[in-house]
Amino acid sequence: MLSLETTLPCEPGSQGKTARPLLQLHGICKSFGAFQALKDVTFDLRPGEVHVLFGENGAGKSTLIQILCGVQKFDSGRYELFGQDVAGLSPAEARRRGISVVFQEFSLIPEMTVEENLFLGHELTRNGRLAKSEMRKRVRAVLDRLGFDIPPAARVSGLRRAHQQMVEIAKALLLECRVLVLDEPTASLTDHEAGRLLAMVEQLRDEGLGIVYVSHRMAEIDRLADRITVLRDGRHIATLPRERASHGELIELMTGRTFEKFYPEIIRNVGPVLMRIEDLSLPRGLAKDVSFEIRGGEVLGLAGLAGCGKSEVIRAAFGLEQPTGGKIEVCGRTLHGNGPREAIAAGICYLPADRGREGLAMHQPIGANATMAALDVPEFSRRAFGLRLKAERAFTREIVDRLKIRTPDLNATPDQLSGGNKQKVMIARGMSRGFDIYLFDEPTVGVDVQAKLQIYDVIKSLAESGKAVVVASSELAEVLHLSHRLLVMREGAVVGSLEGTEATEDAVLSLFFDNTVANGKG
Amino acid sequence: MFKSLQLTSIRPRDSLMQLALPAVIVSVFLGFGLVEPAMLSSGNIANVLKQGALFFFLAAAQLVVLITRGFDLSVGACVSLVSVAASMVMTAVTATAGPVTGVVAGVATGLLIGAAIGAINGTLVAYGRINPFVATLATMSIFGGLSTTISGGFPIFDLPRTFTFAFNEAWWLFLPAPVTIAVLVGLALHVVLSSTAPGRVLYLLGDSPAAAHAAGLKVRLHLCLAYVASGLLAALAGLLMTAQIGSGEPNLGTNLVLGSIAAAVVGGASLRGGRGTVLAPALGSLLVIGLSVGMNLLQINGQLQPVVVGAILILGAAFDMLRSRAR
Amino acid sequence: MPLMLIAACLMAALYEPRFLKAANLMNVLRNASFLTVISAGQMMVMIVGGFDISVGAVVALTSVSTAMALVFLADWGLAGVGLLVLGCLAGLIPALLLGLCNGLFVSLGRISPFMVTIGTMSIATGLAAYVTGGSPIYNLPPLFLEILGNGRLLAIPGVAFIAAAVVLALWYLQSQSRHGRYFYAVGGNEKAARQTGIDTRKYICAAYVIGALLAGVTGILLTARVGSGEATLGGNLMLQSISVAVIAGVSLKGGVGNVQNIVFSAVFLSVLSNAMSLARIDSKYHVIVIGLVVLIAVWVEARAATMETSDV
Amino acid sequence: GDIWPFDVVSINGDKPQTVAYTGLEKAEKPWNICVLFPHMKDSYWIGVNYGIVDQARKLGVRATILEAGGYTEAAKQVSQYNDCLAKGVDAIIIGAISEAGLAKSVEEGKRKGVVQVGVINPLKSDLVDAKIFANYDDAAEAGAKFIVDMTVGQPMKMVHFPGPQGSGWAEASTEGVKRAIAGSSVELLEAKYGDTGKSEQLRLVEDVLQAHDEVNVIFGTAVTAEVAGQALESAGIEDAVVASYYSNEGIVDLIGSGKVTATVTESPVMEARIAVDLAVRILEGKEHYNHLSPTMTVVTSANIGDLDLTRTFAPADWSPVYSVE
Ligand SMILES: Nc1ncnc2c1ncn2[C@@H]1O[C@H](COP(=O)(O)OP(=O)(O)OP(=O)(O)O)[C@@H](O)[C@H]1O
Ligand SMILES: Nc1ncnc2c1ncn2[C@@H]1O[C@H](COP(=O)(O)OP(=O)(O)OP(=O)(O)O)[C@@H](O)[C@H]1O
Ligand SMILES: [Mg+2]
Ligand SMILES: [Mg+2]
Repeated sequence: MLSLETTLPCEPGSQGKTARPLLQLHGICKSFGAFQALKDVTFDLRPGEVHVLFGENGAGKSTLIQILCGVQKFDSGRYELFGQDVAGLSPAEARRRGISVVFQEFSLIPEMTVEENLFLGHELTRNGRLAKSEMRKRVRAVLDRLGFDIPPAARVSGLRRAHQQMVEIAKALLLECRVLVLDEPTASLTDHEAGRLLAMVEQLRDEGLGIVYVSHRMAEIDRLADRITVLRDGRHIATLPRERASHGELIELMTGRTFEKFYPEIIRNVGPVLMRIEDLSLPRGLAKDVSFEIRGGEVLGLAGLAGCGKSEVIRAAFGLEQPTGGKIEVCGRTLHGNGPREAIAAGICYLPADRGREGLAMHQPIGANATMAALDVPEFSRRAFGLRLKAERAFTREIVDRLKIRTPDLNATPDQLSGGNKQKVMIARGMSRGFDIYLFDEPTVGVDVQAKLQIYDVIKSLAESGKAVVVASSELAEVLHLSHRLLVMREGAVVGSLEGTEATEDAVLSLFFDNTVANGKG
Repeated sequence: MFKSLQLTSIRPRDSLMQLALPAVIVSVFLGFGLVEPAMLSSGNIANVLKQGALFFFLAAAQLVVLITRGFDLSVGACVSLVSVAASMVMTAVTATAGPVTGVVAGVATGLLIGAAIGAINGTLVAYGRINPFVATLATMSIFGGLSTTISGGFPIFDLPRTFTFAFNEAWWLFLPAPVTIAVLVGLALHVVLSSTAPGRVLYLLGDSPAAAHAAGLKVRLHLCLAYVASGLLAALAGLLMTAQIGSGEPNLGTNLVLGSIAAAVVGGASLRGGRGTVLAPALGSLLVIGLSVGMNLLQINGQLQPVVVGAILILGAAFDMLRSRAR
Repeated sequence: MPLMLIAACLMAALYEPRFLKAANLMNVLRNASFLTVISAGQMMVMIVGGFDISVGAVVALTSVSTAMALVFLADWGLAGVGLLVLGCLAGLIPALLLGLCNGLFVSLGRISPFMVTIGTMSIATGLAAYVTGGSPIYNLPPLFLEILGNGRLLAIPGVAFIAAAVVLALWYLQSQSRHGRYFYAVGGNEKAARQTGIDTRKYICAAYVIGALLAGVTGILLTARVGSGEATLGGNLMLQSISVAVIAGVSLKGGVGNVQNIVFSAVFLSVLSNAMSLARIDSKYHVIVIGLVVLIAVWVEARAATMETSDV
Repeated sequence: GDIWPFDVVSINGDKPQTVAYTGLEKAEKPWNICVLFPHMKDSYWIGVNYGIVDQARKLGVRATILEAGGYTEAAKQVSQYNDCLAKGVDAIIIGAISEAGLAKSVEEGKRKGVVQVGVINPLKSDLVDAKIFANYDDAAEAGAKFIVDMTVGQPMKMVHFPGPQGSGWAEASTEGVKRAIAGSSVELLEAKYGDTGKSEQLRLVEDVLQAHDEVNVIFGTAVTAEVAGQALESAGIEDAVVASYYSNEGIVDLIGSGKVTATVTESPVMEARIAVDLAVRILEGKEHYNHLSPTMTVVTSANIGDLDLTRTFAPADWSPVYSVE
């Protein structure tokens, strides 16, 4: 593994060379309950540079940013802003001092209009009265400058996600600031829209602002970065200047694993086609004419950047999204779009990415969660009415044992468990009835290494017993190593299908990011 | 086999919390009993149990919808309408077909009305997607108005003795009839909530409607059924209260609504849904009734009683807050 | 909403021309004014995502406290406008305290607004009854009754001007000042509001205080109108104020609603009940009709909302 | 003035008969008496409270007074009745919320040998040992009759404001009014139900004055009469007759100033005193009446000066007492 000096002076970003840092973090630690999201992280930002934060999902980038702008308090460490120690920085104080943020999870008020949102907390007033025409003028100016075509009087709740993203960006750029923080600002923008933003970021850098930039898009990093800090599992791994950061190095720093011994070898034993998706289209272009087959005894991987539509395709296959076109067939029978109930009856098991929202009932016992989708099965109920609580208890004991769920007792509720154990409780649902097809969306989010291995084991045993398994993950290594066949999606379309030895990291990355970047990296 | 079970401190603290309320109730009774021995006389205990039983049905009606993260403001109106309509049917049928048929007809009418009101509420909330507060507020107004109009405003007298005897005075299985019915219904409700699929679905959908939907459960149907159950329980309360006071009263339930929600919540149900067992309305109604009877026996100024009750409600809610924060 | 109001007025006027008599319109206006003031307070609480069950009890408590303050101060020898102002301000103190209590429990204590306000309602009701001992407080200063109860300006009841002032102030707050926006922001998305640097707890608390104070003002106005301090005043204003707010499109989820619509909605309900009287519908059916109208209004609103979201 | 004697009507079989009632001086024992009130929220019931408490003190008996909190609390009153029984009192004086509602309990009390006296509100039951009450329909009839007599021959248009719908007594008063005006020149335009809160009644009167052209009699609850002046003034009506079928403190001043023409009082303080007296007499095995009805007095500006207000209301500074030792 590379180990690089973190304090190397950096050459590009000319103003940055000698100037004092705008902000400095020393040894920042941050825990959410028992989970430590940041461990001893050091970071600094100089005027006139774009400092990119790079790392896997869940590496702690957003958490670091939230600490920068006072939304989260840190547990220990030191935070120096403009040379001053700021321990209990509040969001209001941060913004007053000139830190503007584009949050990954938007900070917009859905029921308010675009211009109300843009000026929220910083309204212009004349004699105590809102200066609406003045604000309208400034809003138009900033939207024009960014080239965003959004009506200022539109209500935010009625805007597309991409437009909301633009509002969030405009909100950060509206005010004078010295530090600009952008957390995946281009995640849902098209290249054209993103281009204007990037140009503006460059201009602001030249004006001497310090800019923190988070993105998974390599092209943007290549274009903007002056320095790059890599985070992994909440740890600071390295800070390097752009020239020293080739894509290969970055990705190795980011994942930092020797994959071969980490992932299980799943024996491929291809069976019949169990599920066929034909020309599936979803609203808002989330999926465009997606077609593929799922076979028994095989693990099919779905890879792509966030927002590429892989989650939505899986959800549609399970009946949670209404397709605008296309056909979903299970064992030759077409599903009628009657929602999850029909899909479950057809033998599909879906394990959602967002276990908090769609996966688990956080305050109900483990057993109730594990059998949630099997209340109508004779094993667990008589005539889908009287519950067989003994059988449920036995099943709970079995899954707790088999998946090694660490729990205070069998009646514990998921909200008392750690993230990985929550995930395992959800996965236990897959064993509650005879499913044939398993759809995993981000099966290992927020899961520690140990738990990951156990989940991989589950996937392995399912596939080897002849079930069809689909794994969608934004963790590239994971899909790469688990799947026998890998579909790569970009902007709602399947852009490649890789099998066996073709499925290399380079090949996938070149499909992920547009080809030019991948080629350039060569 | 249990090597994966790691005991933490969560459980013991949790079960201490479970014991807190019964302890409070016992100390309320003992406290009042020390000052006024009549509190603990067998007559008074029977009285408290009887009052508690009536209140239990209303609190249980709230529990069922609270589990689904809802409210039912119309339980009071349901009680009034059931009282009036059942009495009218009962007296009319008794006059022509004798008291037994009359009582059966009256009770059936009452339960039907409860189920119908519940079905209307449930339809508005589950299928019409109207906020439960507003939906049941409106039905409260409508059915409350209906009960005073169909009765002409007068109480309905001359209920058959069979009815008042069977549902109020008689002792069934060594307990006053309302208490026996409450125990039986409470047990049945407990079985439904804890060990049947529909009961389980209520908790799941109250905890996370999206997760329940994704698990293929019939969210809207069960939401609707919860309101029907609530209506039925309220109707039972209406029938028993009618038997207790011996006449159909058009204003019988007017002031019961807020108290019933409060009793369920103080007993351990949560306004955030997905929580609470039959113990919640049972303990909650014992506490509320015990307090009220005790304050009466001690002759605490009647006008100050609401002040005490209000303070206890806020404390109870704060307690609930702490309990959920402790997790 | 304005369309519904115009339709209701037209129907009332066509069916019963008496509706348009000046005296009748003044009655409607006066009742709508009371309803507007208290519902405006309820709206503020609902905008930050709560609701206030205690407003009716606050009306009663303020009625009693104001009457007592006025009588006490008059005994002290105070008279004239000084008496009025001091008496009313003193009378509002319990409302202020209760609102503060609601606000602090909800914002700092994070206790459900339902339980908090149901508790304070019970407490306020008990206190009002206890303090009066059950009988109303008479012998209020004549000036109080004259000015606040019967005062007219240009033949229009004085309360209408007070309601107008409240509406104007809230309109200014909501649409012309920065603070008004923060109430919406807090109710619309509390987390985002906090990230934007708004002290959300302050605004939640302020909303409950405003709600209680406006309920208190309603209590004072009603006291002046009926001529005595009554512990039973405002019995059904809690449900009425929530109905008005809901019909005015204020969302129980928070973040939506404005005072202009409250005015329309309050006038609408007042016209409705007045029209039912004029049309000589038996008073026994009034509650039923009102329940149905509320249901229809909310259903229409829910339809409109789903249509709006399904457009996107 | 002196408390006794007080004229009441003894109803015995079919022949009502006016008698002058005189109470006892002192009880033989400090009996324990329990008293049930529907509520203590208005001056009417405060007056009853005063009568009970004062008489209990005079006689030297113990009294425990329980209020249910309103006319909707029939069930609570039943439980309060049971609380009393549980305490083992000697006598229970019942101001019933629902006469049918208490019937069962009264039976049980009878079985246990507790002396029971009904006061103020009707109790049909013969199981109570004695009762004294006025019927609301009788009171309303007396008041309406007075208006009929006062305005003989003139065509009068009356609106009646009975009180809250569903309460029973409000509906009963409407019956009384109808009886009184049958065949007279007074026409009942409408009976307008509504809660007895002042603001509700005021709004009702205002609406009614607009809905009907020539209303010149406003009849109804004491609260209605209290607020009618406001509404009449706003509507510019000057010579309307305002009367109520029961009275409260507010009305007395208004009668004096002529703003209210008449009200009816059945002297609730005296009813309460007699109820206590009856209970003690029965406990001590003395001679007593079984069923009394107070005489209805129609109060007008002409006779208000002569009226002994201490028979109708508690003293101004009276606050409710819940227990007499
Ligand atoms: N409020 C919270 N409570 C508990 N855990 C949290 C919370 N916020 C973040 N985490 C956890 O902290 C870790 C770091 O999250 P963070 O959002 O910083 O990741 P990230 O690097 O921004 O990832 P992504 O690329 O997906 O945005 C994750 O494992 C996440 O589950
Ligand atoms: N929590 C939820 N999140 C998103 N959509 C939901 C949710 N609950 C219900 N729905 C929507 O409601 C519809 C039906 O839901 P569901 O299947 O749970 O109801 P149901 O009780 O089975 O209805 P029915 O008995 O009429 O079939 C679905 O199309 C779904 O889109
Ligand atoms: Mg992030
Ligand atoms: Mg995804």
